[in-house]
Amino acid sequence: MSEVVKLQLIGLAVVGSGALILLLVRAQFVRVIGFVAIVLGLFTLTALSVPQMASLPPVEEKFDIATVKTPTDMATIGQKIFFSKGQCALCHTIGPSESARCPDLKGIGAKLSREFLFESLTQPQAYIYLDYRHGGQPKEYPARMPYINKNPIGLSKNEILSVIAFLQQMSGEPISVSVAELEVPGQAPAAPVKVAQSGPVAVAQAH
Amino acid sequence: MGGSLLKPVILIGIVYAILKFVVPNIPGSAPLPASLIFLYLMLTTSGIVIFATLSGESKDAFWNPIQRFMTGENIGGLQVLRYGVLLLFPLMVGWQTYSSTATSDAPPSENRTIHPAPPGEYTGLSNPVPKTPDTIQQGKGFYAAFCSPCHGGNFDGKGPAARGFNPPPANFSDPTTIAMLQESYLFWRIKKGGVGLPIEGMPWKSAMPRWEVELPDEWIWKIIMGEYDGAHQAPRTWE
Amino acid sequence: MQQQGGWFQRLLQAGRGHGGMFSALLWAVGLLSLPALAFGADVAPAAATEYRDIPYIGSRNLVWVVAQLHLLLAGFVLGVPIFAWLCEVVAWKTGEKRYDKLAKEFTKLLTSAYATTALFGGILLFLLISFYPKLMNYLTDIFFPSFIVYCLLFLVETMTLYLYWYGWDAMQDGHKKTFHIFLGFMLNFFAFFIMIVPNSWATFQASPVVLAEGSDIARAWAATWNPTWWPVNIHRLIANVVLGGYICGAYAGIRYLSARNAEERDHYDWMGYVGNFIGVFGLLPLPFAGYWLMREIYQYNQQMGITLMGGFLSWLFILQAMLIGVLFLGSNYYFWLGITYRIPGSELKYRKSMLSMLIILLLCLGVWMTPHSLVASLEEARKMGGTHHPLLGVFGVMSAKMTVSNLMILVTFMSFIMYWRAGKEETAGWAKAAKALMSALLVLAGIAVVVLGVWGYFVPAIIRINYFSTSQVMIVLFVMLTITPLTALLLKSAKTTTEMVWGKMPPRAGYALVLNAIMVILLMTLMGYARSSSRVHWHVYGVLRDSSQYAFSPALGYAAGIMALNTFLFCMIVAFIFWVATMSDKAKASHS
Amino acid sequence: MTQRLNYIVPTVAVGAWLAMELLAVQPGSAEEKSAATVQAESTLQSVSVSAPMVKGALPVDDPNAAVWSSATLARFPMSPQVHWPNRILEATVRDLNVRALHDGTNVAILLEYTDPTEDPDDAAAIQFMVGDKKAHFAHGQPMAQVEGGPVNIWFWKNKDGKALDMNAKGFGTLKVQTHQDVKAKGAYANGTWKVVFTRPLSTEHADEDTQIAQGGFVNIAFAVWDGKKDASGELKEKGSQKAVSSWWYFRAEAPPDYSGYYYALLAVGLALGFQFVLIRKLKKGQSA
Repeated sequence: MSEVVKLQLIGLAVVGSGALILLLVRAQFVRVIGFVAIVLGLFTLTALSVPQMASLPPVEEKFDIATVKTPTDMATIGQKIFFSKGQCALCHTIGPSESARCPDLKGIGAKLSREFLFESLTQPQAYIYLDYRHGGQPKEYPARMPYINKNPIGLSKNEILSVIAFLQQMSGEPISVSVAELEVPGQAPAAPVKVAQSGPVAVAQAH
Repeated sequence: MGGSLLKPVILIGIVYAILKFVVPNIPGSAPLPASLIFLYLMLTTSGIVIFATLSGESKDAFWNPIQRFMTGENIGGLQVLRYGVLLLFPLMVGWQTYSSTATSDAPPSENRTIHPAPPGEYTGLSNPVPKTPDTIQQGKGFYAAFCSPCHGGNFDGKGPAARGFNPPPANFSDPTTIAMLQESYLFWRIKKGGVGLPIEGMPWKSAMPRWEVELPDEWIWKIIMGEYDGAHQAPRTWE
Repeated sequence: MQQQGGWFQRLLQAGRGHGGMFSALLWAVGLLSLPALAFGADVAPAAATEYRDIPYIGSRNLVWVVAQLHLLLAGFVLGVPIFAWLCEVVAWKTGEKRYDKLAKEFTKLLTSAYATTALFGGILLFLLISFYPKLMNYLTDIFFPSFIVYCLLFLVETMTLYLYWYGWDAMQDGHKKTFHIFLGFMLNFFAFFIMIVPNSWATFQASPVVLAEGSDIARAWAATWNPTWWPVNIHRLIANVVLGGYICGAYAGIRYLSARNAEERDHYDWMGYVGNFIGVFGLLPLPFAGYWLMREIYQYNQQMGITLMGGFLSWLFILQAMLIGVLFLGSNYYFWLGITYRIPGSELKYRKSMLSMLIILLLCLGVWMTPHSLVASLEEARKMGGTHHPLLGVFGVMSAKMTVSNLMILVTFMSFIMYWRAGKEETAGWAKAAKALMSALLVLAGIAVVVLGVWGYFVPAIIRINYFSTSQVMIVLFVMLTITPLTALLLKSAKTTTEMVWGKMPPRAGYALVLNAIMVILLMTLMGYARSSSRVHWHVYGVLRDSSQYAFSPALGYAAGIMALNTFLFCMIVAFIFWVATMSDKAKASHS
Repeated sequence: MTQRLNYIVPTVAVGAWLAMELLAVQPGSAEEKSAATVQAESTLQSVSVSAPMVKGALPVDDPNAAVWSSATLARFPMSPQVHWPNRILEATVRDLNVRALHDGTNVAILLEYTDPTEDPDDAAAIQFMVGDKKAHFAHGQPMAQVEGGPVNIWFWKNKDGKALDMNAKGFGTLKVQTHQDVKAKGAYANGTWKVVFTRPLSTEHADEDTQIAQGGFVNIAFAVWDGKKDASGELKEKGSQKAVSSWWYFRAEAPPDYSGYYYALLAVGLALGFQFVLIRKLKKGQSA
């Protein structure tokens, strides 16, 4: 007997007992309970007669360096991170949108160098931003952007590089991040990435 | 007596006849599934009951004949009919029970969600390819090469290769398909294909290829533009 | 409707009547989270327990039931003061003592209702800490400051309640009464904040925002001000009024059914009338608030929007349509019964208009309940060329649903006005012109709504959503906002031709009231499931993943079973509260 | 008396609702079945294959046996395989007629289709899902969000003259089983192939072979290759280039089951009791 049939039987039993109460009992309060039982039973039976679908959680994806062969693979991972763990999409959109709370990132990979992107993610206060929320005169404002490499988001360097790869791909740019830059876990990190220390001097490249 | 009872019965009969025989014969229509007919009949019945019980008099006019009929008092020649009904009701309940416990002849019904929710990483994308007559034309070319065998040269889902597939290929000229979706949704569906659907989309039945193994993203974006243009639809936008 | 959204929102609705216990729990949560803070600073927590479970029932089912009961009770204790205060104001303004008596009768329930809500809040808190430590740590880390605010609010609210209830008889005259009314207002004012603070925890789970660096307060504030917070606040506020009104109606219905003498029959008949009136009053704008919430969800994250409306939850909205449909039918039915039974000789006069309203309601309901993807056997689906019907499929999309729900609201509003005016005759000289204007407005509004709805099929979705749907809502709101004061003005000078007769309603009216209350409660449990499942496998959408064995969302039939169970348990608890609160009255009555 | 009614109206409403609810839970199927069988054969489009139980031997080796006509004809449209590269856009076979029989231990399935030429490379196959997991109809391709299972393929080729029992879980993973349970026999006449596949209803390898329980529906799909060679000597259809069908249903009809009658009897009893009490109440109400 499937679960649905079991639940249907329970529903029918509830409705039946409600009907019995209405037929046989005269105490008003009990009759109301019988009436309620019928209504609830019918509701359950109706819900059981529509398509039954449970929503299963998708398989949890892990960043596994061994499976990354090409920059496109990185971009695919970066896409997932952008929209989930990285929380980028909580504010940013790709393409114009009413609900955007932060700058639109469409074409960002073409406008900005990868070094600048990396710096924006890891040192958001390093370069003074314009508060895009205000109309009229641009106003200098501390960045609302959180540190992506620190808690609570805390992306690893590999993950940040993948996100950059994704942003470049989404802008129709060739991906300039290479698979070789990824750190293999367990090994000591390679020489610190130059860009991460290059200080707040990166400038947007106009395209 | 029958007057006030006869009317509701006739009304339900008329509604049923319209749903069963008239609506399917309107041009462009099709027979209604049993579930829908049942729903409309339920609504009609509850309407009748509500209206009949609005006041004391109308309720009595509605109910008294039923009660008289059921108790069999002073109904004269209808006594036979009464026994018939009293016999028929348990038999019908029995028949229903039998047919619901017996193994069904009909295969399990299908309730595929046609447009399930896309994975989060696709909802925020926008088309990176500029929309020019040139790119649209390219998109139409790709469409003709890769998509039209199933979705049809007229974007109506009636391509030569479509006939064996269930669910049938989407009809893009239908305003309830791509016109209700964003470009990013199509990008997901084309890129990941039928096997990329979540469980409510029944991925095991879809013949849609996973185009990411054959086409670059840029082509897919162009196909999307060509598809909307060719089907005379516009993507859903939010700004 | 109210939703059982995140676990957390109910967390600190705990101890509503017991500030002490509550703050102790709060500190316990705070302390529990400290180690997490320390760990969180540099490394991931070392294999801390993320979930616990209990055998047989399952942790999720238990939390589900307790949380839903707590939320329903919370809705009840927030709805009743609004209801009571409204009645008190009516009594104060019109001088009708029976409204004051009604208000007091319901305020009496509050103390025991608060205690019960607190009890369930406490149980829920313990369950959550035990079953979901990971999630609790995460949320405590973010919302720590708002816990304190909640605490303080709680103390103020409790004090106000005591003053309001115990000062009722002492503050009956003159300025004292004014002050009492003010107290009632403050009671609801604080209650509103008590509702919206936990709402922020729940809405954050559904629509989190990025938390940048900053002080604890800044972070908590940023998380509080999330995109769906205000839509949910407004939606719940209105829904609480509806719940309060319909529960009052159901209580009156049951007492009416078991009334032993004419006096009781009169009183409870009238009480049912007031309850239904206030319930419908709240019900009319509720769909608009729901629409706003849905829109914000779509804007926040389309994926969530599609999951709800077109994805695996789409069938839920057919059930919702059914419940709302029954609620609308039930409310109108009660109005119509009221007209024919309470106003002698009015039956024939209104029978025709009732019939036409009923037909419109049923047609609308038919459209609303027609799904886009139908339940069909393979054979039927093949005949239709897919799971949507080529002709009736057009009823399945948003444009049609918006149109019919607006029409249903208009029709119900008409019933409302009709009932209001029944048995009275306008004497003002401009009455005729005003009546003509009102009917013209109603008809024009109806036509405009239908035209916009049909036109909506031929324009891009964004224009439909941004302009057509909003216009429909505006039209209906405009009609309600013009006709209501106009009618009030008309009736001020009207003379009553037929006195209302109380206590003559047939018992089926009592059952209709009970049915309506059940529908409202079921709707709240249903939408609670919707909100919870729209987050699919996330505790905090897109941020904190649910990795427990209960990360899946159960199918509708199973969920409906639990919803029905919750509804039943809630009804029993409320019945118990009423029984306890009225025990002393009965004792008094039997002594005298 | 009017007060009586308040007891009774809800009761009757409930009775009616209950009956309708039963209807809704299980829509009557008899009507659909008869409608399907009266359709002309050329336009017939089926959704399932039903194998009636026969007494006596199954016509395992004889595609032309008279007993086949006792099985209902099912007809399925075919499409060229487009799902995976090396697709073709046109296939020779456009429709497939299917009949099936079983005798309680073995099942026999007859495929029948028009093919203008008889070639050594003509081939046909039947595909099933294995176990509870859903499998994609194209060789059990892996699915992104659903954990799929393997498919079980029964394959027959003209020149081999026998069947192969195989498994696959995605293109390129086809594997011949170590235990072969399927037999097949083809016969060509008048431009029509008739191929009979036979296998025991259940086998000992539930993780590789589909298990056919009597009375239950299993998913079934078909594939046909036209082994004709074109001008350059290349096979017209081979490998993934073939005519395919979607998933449909297959059922081996169960022997008559009488438990339904007992339930029905019980229900009739309950309904009679309900009626009795109701009418008694009504009568009492009237006299009171």
